[in-house]
Amino acid sequence: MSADDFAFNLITDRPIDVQALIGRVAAPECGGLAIFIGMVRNHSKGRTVRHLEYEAYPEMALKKMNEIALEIKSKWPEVSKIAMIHRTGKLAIGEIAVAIAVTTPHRAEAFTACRYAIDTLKSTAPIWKKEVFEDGDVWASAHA
Amino acid sequence: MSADDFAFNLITDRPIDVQALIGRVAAPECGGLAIFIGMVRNHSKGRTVRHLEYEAYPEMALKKMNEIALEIKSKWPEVSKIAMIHRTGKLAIGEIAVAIAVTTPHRAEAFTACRYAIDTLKSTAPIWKKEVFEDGDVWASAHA
Amino acid sequence: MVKVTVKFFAVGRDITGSDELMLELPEGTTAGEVLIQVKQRYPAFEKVAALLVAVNLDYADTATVLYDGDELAVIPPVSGG
Amino acid sequence: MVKVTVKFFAVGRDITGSDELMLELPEGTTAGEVLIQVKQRYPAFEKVAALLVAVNLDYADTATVLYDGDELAVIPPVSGG
Repeated sequence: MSADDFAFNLITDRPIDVQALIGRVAAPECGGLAIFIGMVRNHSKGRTVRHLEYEAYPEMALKKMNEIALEIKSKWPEVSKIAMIHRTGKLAIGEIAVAIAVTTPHRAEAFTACRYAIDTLKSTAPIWKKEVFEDGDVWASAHA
Repeated sequence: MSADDFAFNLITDRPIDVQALIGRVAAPECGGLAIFIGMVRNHSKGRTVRHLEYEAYPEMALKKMNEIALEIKSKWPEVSKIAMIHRTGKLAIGEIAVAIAVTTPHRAEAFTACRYAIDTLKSTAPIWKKEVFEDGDVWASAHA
Repeated sequence: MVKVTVKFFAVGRDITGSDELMLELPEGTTAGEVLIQVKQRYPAFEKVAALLVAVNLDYADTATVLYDGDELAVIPPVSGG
Repeated sequence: MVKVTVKFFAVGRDITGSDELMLELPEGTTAGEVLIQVKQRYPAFEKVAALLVAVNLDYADTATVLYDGDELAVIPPVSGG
């Protein structure tokens, strides 16, 4: 089985359109859709964030995302479709950095699989976030 | 505390706009947003669904939704904002019947609270679904 | 006497053929007594499992006493979402 | 000799000042040996905790032997999402 059969994954420097993401996973046989969206926060560890800059190793990040999709399909075969989009480049406060959508016939698995996808993406996908503060910047090293 | 302080709940006969829903809960201090979307499936208990008709006791449904929001805020004080929208009237396959969005500074609570919100809404809000099949219709009585 | 509005939804509205009816009841009448009256008037309700009652927008015990102007709703099993 | 591309990202790119470099290595050279060379050439890497290595788009053990045309990436702690 290829991830292409049920997964749509993307690394992009363009704004993430959640409605389009939903269109990628909507399936007539599926009633439950869980989405996680990670947005740029205005603070980090007590400091005021001006903006973020995301950088990816795009070929490998995409490969990881496809592996995560396959792993999810094998853990929760009920999952119908999954889409993961991560943005790169400069992001303002409130912009969407990552969005993950999972459809299943029943909702329990949608939540569980979506949670697993974001947790695994954050800990394994080669993507980095530079936090730009008023008085300097730093590559974040934790994936809280 | 009033639910109005952090919750936006709505019963509407108009299509649900997920992007607008996100706008209702986005908060600069919040990085994690979990969304659940319930869509109309093309089958139910083995029968082909032509469309659905949702009916609500709107004043009470809205009161329940506000109570759910307050309950969530007391169980998970980290929750920043919550929005719940349920649609009524005739819905085609693939249309959104319900959408719930929860923002929190960290993602674990967003998933848990969102899951709690949809489970509680489905079991307590006075809203009913009529399943219209090729050869008749029935008021659904299970809330699976 | 107290005047109470009784509201019907979904399968309940199909059974009664109307959204609501007005009842004049002796003082002290309970929600449960209204439910019994409704079931007597519309026997098809017996086929609806787990009928609940709400009084003034909250689920209510059948022992709830009704007052003038109250709104009682007959709540068939919900199926939202 | 084998030719290997070494890629740098994020703090690694800041340290080296470049996206990638080409290395010619004796046959049998491992990913770990390249990492040691990189750290010798750019001592600032010593301050980066938990550096990982990927070979041809997969995380790789430091014992992984490199072949001609391989792409090795130095992966600082990730922070996506």
